[in-house]
Amino acid sequence: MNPLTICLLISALLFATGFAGAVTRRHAILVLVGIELMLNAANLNLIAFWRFGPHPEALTGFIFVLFSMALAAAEAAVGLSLVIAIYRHQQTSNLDEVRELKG
Amino acid sequence: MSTLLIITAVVTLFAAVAAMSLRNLVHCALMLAVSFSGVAALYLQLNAEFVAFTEILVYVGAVAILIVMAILLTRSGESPEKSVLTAGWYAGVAVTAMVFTTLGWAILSSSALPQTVAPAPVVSVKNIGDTLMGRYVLPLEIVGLVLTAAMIGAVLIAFKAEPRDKNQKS
Amino acid sequence: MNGIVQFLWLIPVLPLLAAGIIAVNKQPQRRLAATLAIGSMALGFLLSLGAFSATLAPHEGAGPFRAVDGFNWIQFGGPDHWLQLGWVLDPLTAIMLVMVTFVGLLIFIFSVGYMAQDQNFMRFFCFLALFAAGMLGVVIANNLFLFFVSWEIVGLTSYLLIGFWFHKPSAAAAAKKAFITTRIGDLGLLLGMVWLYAQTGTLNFYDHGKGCLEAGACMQMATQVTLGGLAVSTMIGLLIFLGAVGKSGQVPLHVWLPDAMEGPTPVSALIHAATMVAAGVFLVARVYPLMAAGAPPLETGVPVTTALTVVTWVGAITAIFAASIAVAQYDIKRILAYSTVSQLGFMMIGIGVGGVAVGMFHLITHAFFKALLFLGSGSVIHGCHEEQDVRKMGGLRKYMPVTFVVYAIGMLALAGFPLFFSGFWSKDEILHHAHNWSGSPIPFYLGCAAALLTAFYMTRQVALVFYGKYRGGAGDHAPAHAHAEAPAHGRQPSAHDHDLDPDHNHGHGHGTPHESPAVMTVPLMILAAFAILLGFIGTPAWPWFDGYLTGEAASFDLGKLFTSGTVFVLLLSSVIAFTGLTLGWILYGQRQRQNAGEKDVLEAAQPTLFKLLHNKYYIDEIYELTVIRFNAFAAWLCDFLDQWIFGGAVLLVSYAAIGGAWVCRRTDEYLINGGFDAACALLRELGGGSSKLHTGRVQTYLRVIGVALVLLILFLIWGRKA
Amino acid sequence: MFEQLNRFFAPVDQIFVTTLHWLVGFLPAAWRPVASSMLCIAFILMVFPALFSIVTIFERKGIGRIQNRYGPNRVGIPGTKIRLAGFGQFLPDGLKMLTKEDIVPRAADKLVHFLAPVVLLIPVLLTYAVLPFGRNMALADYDAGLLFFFAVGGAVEVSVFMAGWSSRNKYSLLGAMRAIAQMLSYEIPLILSSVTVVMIVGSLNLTRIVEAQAGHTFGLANWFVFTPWGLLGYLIFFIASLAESNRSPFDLPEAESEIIAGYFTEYSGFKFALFFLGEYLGMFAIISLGITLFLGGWTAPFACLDFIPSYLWFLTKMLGIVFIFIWIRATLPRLRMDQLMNFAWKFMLPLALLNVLVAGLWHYLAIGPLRWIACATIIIVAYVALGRGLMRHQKLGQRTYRYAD
Repeated sequence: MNPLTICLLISALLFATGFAGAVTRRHAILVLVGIELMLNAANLNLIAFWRFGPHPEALTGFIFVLFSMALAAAEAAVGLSLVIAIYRHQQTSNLDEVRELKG
Repeated sequence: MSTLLIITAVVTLFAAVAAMSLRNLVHCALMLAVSFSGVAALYLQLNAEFVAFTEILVYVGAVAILIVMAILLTRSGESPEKSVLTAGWYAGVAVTAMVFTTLGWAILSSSALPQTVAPAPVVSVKNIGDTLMGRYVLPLEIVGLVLTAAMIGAVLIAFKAEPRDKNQKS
Repeated sequence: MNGIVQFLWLIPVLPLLAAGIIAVNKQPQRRLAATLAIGSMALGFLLSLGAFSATLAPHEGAGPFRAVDGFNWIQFGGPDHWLQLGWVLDPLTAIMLVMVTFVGLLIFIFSVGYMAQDQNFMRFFCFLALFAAGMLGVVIANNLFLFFVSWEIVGLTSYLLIGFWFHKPSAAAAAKKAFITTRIGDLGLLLGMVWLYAQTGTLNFYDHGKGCLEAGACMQMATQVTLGGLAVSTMIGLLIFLGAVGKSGQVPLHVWLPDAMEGPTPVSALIHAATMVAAGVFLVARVYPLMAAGAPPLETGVPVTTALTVVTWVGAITAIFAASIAVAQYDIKRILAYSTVSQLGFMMIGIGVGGVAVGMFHLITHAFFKALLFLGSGSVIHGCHEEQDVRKMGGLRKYMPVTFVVYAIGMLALAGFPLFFSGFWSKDEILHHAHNWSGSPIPFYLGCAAALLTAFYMTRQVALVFYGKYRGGAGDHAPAHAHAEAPAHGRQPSAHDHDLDPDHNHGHGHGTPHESPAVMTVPLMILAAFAILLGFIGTPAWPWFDGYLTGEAASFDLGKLFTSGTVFVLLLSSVIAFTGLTLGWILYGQRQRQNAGEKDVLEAAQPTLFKLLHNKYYIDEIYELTVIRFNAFAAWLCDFLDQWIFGGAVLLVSYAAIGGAWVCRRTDEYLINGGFDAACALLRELGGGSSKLHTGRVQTYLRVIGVALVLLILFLIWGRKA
Repeated sequence: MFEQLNRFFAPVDQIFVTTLHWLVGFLPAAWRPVASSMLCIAFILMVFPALFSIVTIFERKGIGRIQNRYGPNRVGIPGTKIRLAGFGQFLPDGLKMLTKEDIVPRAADKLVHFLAPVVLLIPVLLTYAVLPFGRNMALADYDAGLLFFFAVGGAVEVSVFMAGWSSRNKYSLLGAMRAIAQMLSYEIPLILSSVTVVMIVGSLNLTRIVEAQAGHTFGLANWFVFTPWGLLGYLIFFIASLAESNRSPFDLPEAESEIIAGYFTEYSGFKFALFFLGEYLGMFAIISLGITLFLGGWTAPFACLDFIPSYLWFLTKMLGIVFIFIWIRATLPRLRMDQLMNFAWKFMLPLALLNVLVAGLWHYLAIGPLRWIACATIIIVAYVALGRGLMRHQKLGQRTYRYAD
């Protein structure tokens, strides 16, 4: 069990928890939290491969994680504002009720 | 090194599971912050120092606060509802199980993983700066653009709609 | 000198103008029409005399007097391509002008009396004037094109005049027959004209050296050899001769001339005796240089070419053929018609063997005495109340003494009574040249036989008509209105016979024949005088006529009469004449026929031969069987083809199109539309089904993504392994 | 003549470092790094709380003096009559804090309420790891030291929120929201102004930044503050740091007059003391960062004064700025929330961005008067224009009240 597989397993576990939360929790914000966790898992994976990969000096994984973090932040911002907008529109953020497809 | 790694991993995973399963949303958010710092710690152990600090700055500093703000704005902090899970959560769990088994199986069975443990790469901030500004200057600009757009978009979407005519009390 | 030539065109234009005015005129002013027609002919006659005197005057240059004038009419093709119309004045033209105008004038005067009772007096004179214009146009034409145009006008007017009493079916049929047969001949003339133009590039006869009849062009054409080894000039000459055959009624195309007697008698006289039929001979005379082109060196003074030999042979055959038929005819006008055909044959022989002068001399003399005979028969018919069958006449001497005398003179001239009558001299010339002809002696023998027969049937006719007792008015007056017109067809009197026909309303007047009025007898006397005097201008002793035409001076020398060649022929022809006359008198003069129904003498002797001759060798029936039948068959064939083959094909195509359209519609409607509808329905179903997938529950989407992720990973791993 | 002085005082300068090495020498090699960091941590934990206590008294006497009164002058050395002009006041204060009853509101979220002060102290103390107090006296000299400082500094807001929210008190929640809003909006100018320094130095490592400011021109140390963009940068940094540490004109969160004590109203006793300590340690950290970035860290202002030990310079500069903080707290009135926000977003942020531009320009222009003139004019023009922009809407119109519906 070299450290790389350990890290991969950890990120897989993290990804699984994030996915489980996103898929089962009723509340909209928790779905977003789940997504954030999944993103983190992915970043962790990247850094693991960067660290244990053949060419760490190329910094590709490293830079990739930086960009993904920036995008994750942007995504979180937009997602949460959407949730807020939905809440104001329908007075609930319970995903089971937010099913209206009409505009 | 692997024992410290495992400890932080356990802490992070525990925090993540807590974040997903707690009834009170604010607690979830806080546990999320904890899991983010756990991940940062993992990064430190993987010698990705800069990424760890960024992780703290971005996730713990900003995203956690953002989520907490969102929770407060949607007034869902106080009232824990009846059932935490959506209807048909069992399907979700099944899919998660499927996903996890596949991932696990993929990791364990894959032969392409590099077996040798490479020496810790020394990463200097100048080095990062050069690559960012050198090979990845275009993505950097684009990320800048995306962030601005996201900021403006978020504000617009979440903006409280102006009352149409002034005299109508909102 | 050529002053008169410039006004030569006036001669045909005057009658044309007269015809136009008469035609346009609405009210039937008979006096105006008559004066106009006769006036224009008189003026034409004076101008012709002027022209004649111009040709007589001494002129510079060798050869006969010739003056040409003309103008460019139509421009076609390039700038220098002009269709020129022009007229020429030379001895040939001058003679014909004088003859046509003089005879025409006399006949116009005669027909004023003859047609007095007719309702369509105006129309008759309009056609006559038009005919005169056409005939004069033919005579003066220096251009084959103008010649052809006038030639067609003449053909048209002959149709109109023959069918003048168009209410009579036989007249209409005869007119149509005449027109069609002459058209066949004209086809040859047209082809000849076109070919001539192609060869020489110009249709002018005489054009200061460039004309097609001038030496240069003729030699050029003579040298070129066409298919069958014949020279081009010969071929063109024969084609043009075909036109002449049609118009002058030579053997193959002569059938229309006897039937043309349906027209009023002056018409027959003018057109079918003197002028029109002569036009064919005039054409051959005019085109003589072309026909004679390429002849071997002249040792006998008369060129012998294939074209001229053909002309001679056709003439000879026609002469003997027509003469034999004339013997067995009963209708007075029909006998004269066949005699005209035979005499035209003689003219053709004349030109063929003796050149232009001989042929023309006989033409001129024949014009006078044949006109005389026709007008005489006209006054006889007029007198006998429109009776034309010689078997119902007889003994008219007593009733019409003037007509008898004049008719006798004409008969003697035609028969060729020696020394005094013109017929003798002109026929002698022809026989003399035929005798010396280097071609072959047969035409000479045929000529003699024809002359004998001519003399025989003329005496038969005179005997039957003027001697014995009057057989008309008693016998077969079967139906009240029966007017015995043209007994040959046994025509039933048509029920709607209205009284337009002058002969008819005269019939039931008074029974006995009577002498014609002065307006009819005076022209007869003038003609009789000329019938006698004209002969002397062409006698061998003083061949003025021949010299005039060829341009040399002619000296009076009785000695020439007695040279060996001429004396023999003179004696021979007078012997022939006498035998013909005596035979005729013996058979018909002494044993007078008692009544109309009696069998003819010859018929008694040779019934089959007589029947054959009487029925004109059944030529009409033969034509009926061959040409007409073939024509009918061709028409039927075309109709059949058109209706069944082409019609069928069109029908087939249309059915195919309709069928194709039907198939297209069916496929379009069921196959394509149906197919599309089914496809659309399927799509709609699919759409409906897939829309159910979108529940709007975000989590379901995430789950689907999860499953997709799993599948992707599995696919990647297994993909690599496989 | 100065070299001998320097050489004489050099050991004094490095006294702490040598003692550290001397102490660590006793331990086996494997343990050395851990031991040395442990020792440094212990040293920091001793020095700065002590400094905290002195500064509290210093502040109360300063404000008193400014408000024309004495300030605490009764308590000297306890148990004795010596008054020490009141500088012993921190002992009874501390004692009071510890012995006070620790009240926890019934509706409060017990765990979060308890954890709030702890979560506050952890990041603040972490920031001290990176600061260079003296020549090679920085605990953890990270390559991305500055980034570490800001990253950890950013985590403070979480604790503020925890405090505010967990006490289930409208005022505390309102105070927490205000504090977070203020800290967030002032964090951006703070970081942007420090970015200019990083741009010029080319490294995030704080010691390297201090070394970049070594050396003297015309006798004066070439600190960054003596350059046009440096001055503007430090001005922005100074104001932002005031706001970051919730002090003086920006102390809306615990504005006594409106929302009692802001997010730590429901705290009393030891937890309140911890909040108080946390706040002051935060202030010292942000001030020391300001010193390292703009005021040349532990370098001497004049060449001749080089011999004085580096940590002393660091200490004197820090005390000077703390005095200015106290001075501002005593004099400037408190800003309204919207004024505060306006000031941050419409004045500070544009200036900071412009400053980055000017620094860039400064970097590329050749050394000489032209560089000075160009940068100075740009900054002055921008300052005046933005100033005018801020004032344009301030029509001192009649005050209007909006009542909650």
